Amino acid sequence: MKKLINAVDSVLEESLSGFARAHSDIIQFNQQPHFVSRKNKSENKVALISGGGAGHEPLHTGLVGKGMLDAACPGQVFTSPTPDQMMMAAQTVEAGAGVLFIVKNYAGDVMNFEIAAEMLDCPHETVLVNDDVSLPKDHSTGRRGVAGTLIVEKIVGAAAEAGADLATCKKLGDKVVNATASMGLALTSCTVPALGQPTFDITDNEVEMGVGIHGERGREIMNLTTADELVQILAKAIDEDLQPAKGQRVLLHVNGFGATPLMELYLVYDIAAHFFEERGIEIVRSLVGNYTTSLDMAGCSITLTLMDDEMLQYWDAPVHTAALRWGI
Amino acid sequence: MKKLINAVDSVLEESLSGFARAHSDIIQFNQQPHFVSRKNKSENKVALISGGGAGHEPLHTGLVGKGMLDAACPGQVFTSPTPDQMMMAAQTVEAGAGVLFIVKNYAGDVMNFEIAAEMLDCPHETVLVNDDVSLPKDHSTGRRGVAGTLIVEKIVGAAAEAGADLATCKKLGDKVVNATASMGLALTSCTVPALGQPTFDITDNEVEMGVGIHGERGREIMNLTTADELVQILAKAIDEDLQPAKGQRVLLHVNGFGATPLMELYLVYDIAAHFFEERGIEIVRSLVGNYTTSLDMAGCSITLTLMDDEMLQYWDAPVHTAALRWGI
Amino acid sequence: MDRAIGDGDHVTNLLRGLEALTKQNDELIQLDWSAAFMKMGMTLMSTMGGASGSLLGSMFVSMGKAAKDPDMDLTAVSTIYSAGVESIKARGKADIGEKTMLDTLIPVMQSLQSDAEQNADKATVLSNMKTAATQGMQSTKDMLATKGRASFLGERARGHIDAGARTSQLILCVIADELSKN
Amino acid sequence: MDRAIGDGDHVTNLLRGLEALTKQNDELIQLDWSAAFMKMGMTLMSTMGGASGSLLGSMFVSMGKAAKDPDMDLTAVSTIYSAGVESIKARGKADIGEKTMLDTLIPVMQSLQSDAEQNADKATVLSNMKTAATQGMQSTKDMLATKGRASFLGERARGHIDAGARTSQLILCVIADELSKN
Ligand SMILES: Nc1ncnc2c1ncn2[C@@H]1O[C@H](COP(=O)(O)OP(=O)(O)O)[C@@H](O)[C@H]1O
Ligand SMILES: Nc1ncnc2c1ncn2[C@@H]1O[C@H](COP(=O)(O)OP(=O)(O)O)[C@@H](O)[C@H]1O
Ligand SMILES: [Mg+2]
Ligand SMILES: [Mg+2]
Ligand SMILES: [Mg+2]
Ligand SMILES: [Mg+2]
Repeated sequence: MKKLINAVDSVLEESLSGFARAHSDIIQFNQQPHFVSRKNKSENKVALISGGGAGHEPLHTGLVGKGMLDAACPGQVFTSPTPDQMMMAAQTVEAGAGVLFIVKNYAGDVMNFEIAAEMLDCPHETVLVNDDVSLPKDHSTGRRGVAGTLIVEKIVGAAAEAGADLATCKKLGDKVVNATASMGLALTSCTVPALGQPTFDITDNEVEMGVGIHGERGREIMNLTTADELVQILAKAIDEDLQPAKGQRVLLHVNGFGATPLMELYLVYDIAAHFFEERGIEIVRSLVGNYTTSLDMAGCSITLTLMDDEMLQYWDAPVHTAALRWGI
Repeated sequence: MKKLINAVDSVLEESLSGFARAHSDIIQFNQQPHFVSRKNKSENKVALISGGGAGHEPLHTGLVGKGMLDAACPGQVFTSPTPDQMMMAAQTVEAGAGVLFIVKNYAGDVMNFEIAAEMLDCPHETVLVNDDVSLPKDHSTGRRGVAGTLIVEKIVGAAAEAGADLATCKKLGDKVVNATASMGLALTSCTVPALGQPTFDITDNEVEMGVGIHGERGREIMNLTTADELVQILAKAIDEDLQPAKGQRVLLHVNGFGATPLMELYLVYDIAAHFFEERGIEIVRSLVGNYTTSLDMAGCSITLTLMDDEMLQYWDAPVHTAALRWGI
Repeated sequence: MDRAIGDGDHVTNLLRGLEALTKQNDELIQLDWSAAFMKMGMTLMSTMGGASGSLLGSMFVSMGKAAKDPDMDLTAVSTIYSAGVESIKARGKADIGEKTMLDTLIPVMQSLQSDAEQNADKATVLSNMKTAATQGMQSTKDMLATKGRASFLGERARGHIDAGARTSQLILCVIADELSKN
Repeated sequence: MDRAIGDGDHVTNLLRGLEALTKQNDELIQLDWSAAFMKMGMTLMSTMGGASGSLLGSMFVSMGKAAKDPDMDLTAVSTIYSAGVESIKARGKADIGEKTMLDTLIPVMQSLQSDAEQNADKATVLSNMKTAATQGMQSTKDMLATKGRASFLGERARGHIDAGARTSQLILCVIADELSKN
């Protein structure tokens, strides 16, 4: 394992400390239990809280700030955070309008957030993100939440900032989830510090197709082929799932898993954009970069969100976080 | 070689095409010869042009836009662009106030920009960036230009946007260069598509210390040790070179080379920030992320810029590019 | 251990939890069964994380709630343990046969319940418990997973023992071995 | 070829340039020496990129400027070639002994110049040219680099032949072999 770290046990702590220092203008970091929250609390705003295992940076800590999350609870690497983190975060950022939890659909995340929610004595709702179409809709645990989470957080974050109440935020969150589909592939595994070796083995001419974001294996192993062919598989799965109508406006998000250079991500974007435009779909917004990562995994995912006027307006609204910023 | 590409020969073309599509709101892409330029030309503004081999994305194409570059000329991967690119870019973006070339100090870049400049018949100046302190100041070709380039482009870009004339921009550029020092290390090599294999071999417990950004070997091979020790070496070299006074305000930039996750970069930031703060230096601005990359190389560099009021004001000025955006 | 069909963190999560418990050893010894289970549950819940953290945390909290009697006979142990297992089933919306820790925990629950009814002697109870745990653990090998991360792998999960089932079996066997010593 | 001490793109750059020249073959044949060199220079300059692109581009442009005479005797060739090499020295601010292509190109220049003075026969000229190129190329092996990317490596560059010196030698030897055929 080759990593810029001091010790396996202190990676998370030291990294969060650096994050807190580098962005002390917009966030603050609570040491015990761990959570990152917005520096300037606005009264009477629905408080948005997300979280999950670390190792997906900038998700979620890098998305805390004006117009997006109020707090993020990072667990250990790829390990769901614990209920006390969400409880404390909620108590800190709740501002009289209730709490909205945005949870990626994984057993661990769901259960830990659930326990926190049960103990909370203010109004709260949960939006469950399950955008990964590599799994069938009727999968026994439901589909995983992956790169679409950022889009949910941005759009609902803007609504909360604009004064939407808890029920409205919850409804909007569910709408975005239903309008969003993602699928990813991996060229390499990632190496979890505590494990010290790649999570899975993969040969030089194999691709893991339909992967999640925790270094777990994908739906199937395929032969490494051209970007054209690989991206078509992702795009087709998304297209079949969302079945966008001709003329439908969409947001196209090409996400890198951490070790794939922008050069390749833009090449992937080109293929995906071409695919959807050929079907008469109108790409009105784009986001290309490493946003929902799996440590040092090479690979990418494609996310499509069917946009309407409301969602577009909230997507465009000002945001000021470590990883996403415009209009401010 | 595991990459999301179609063919070695078309990577650059297809990637630029995707970039152009994804950011068509702010840039346009000229196919023959290659250059990316700002969509909205403002009259009577010094035109800033940079360029260099591709593979460092988001540098430089991702830094074209309001408040920063007017054009960027990407060469083949790690290969200096050709003079006709800079000539055509200059003719396209020149707006009555002359052209400022921002050139990283590499023989190929310097000579190709030089040839372009000689052929140009409008007023022009060149700022040569040579911030890499892994080489001695009196090195026979001068020091390399690395991650500090972004800082030069941001600050001078804001000055040009604010109406500074060519001589002022040139002088400011030189001032930023003199106030900036960088040094980097690599944990892995990168793989240039045309080469199909890593540029250098490195074992699991080696670090290349003092690397440039083209996958070339560094100053020396060291044993892989803790992040603390490695970052100290980088920080010390920078500190000795710039010799900042106590109370000096600085911008601290931790740059990833493409395959190093944010988790590690923030950990590196923590160590570096601690190092400089202990010496009484005041970190007033920070930038952490993969900005000046070497394709899929793992590793990082640290850049320090000694800031004054003028530089701070220009750093904070609005910018709207693909990779750097605030205030707009 | 969950590298093959999980995300590779299960053992680390568990060790982090056990380490935290070890640190509280002196405190825990002072408490009655109910309070001790409660505290252990809260500690596991707030140190482990992951699916197993919430599940084992819930298990011990529920065991604490069920442990009203200071007297710990076999029936009491069986009742308390069953309450713990039921809380995992409820929290995880899972049951036997889904390739999870429940495939170890439920057979042990059944073994304890029937041994309590039959008033079996200690050696028999402990031996039955180990057999149930080990068979249960092994049964996960050929299962398709329908809960937890392994469920994402479909057929690819077959042939691997579930990490949670394996660690539960290990812990239960260690407990049985310890109890058989005195 | 410049993988060991450069950034590994030199051969690719050169091939891209040569391919572009090959495409213009029909056009180039129509031109006089001066115009042909000029055009070749511009083509190399705008297709190769890198240090070698600007240098070889400059070389051919300068050779075009120097090739005024349609008559190509040895003296003319030597003069034209020398003008090309001088332009590389000027553009690259480099000279012999810096571990660059100049370590091949300059010895060949000297060999041509002295053979032109002595009015050597064709076979001698070509053989001297090959020897000079090859010895020059080989001399880079033990040099420290003071120009180009290899200069960043300090002592680590020693023991490796410079890529530009090697390709220049190859090209010059191929030219010599071709010329000796007719
Ligand atoms: N819904 C569930 N019900 C019961 N047990 C579960 C459930 N989901 C996961 N598990 C158990 O948890 C184990 C994984 O724990 P761990 O690795 O700590 O969590 P995570 O899956 O979040 O990484 C699995 O091996 C399985 O035994
Ligand atoms: N200043 C210089 N003068 C003469 N030759 C040089 C100079 N700099 C580099 N070279 C030659 O160029 C070669 C490298 O060419 P190439 O790989 O195409 O360019 P780059 O160094 O930009 O990657 C070197 O091997 C060396 O022979
Ligand atoms: Mg986990
Ligand atoms: Mg090069
Ligand atoms: Mg796990
Ligand atoms: Mg080279």
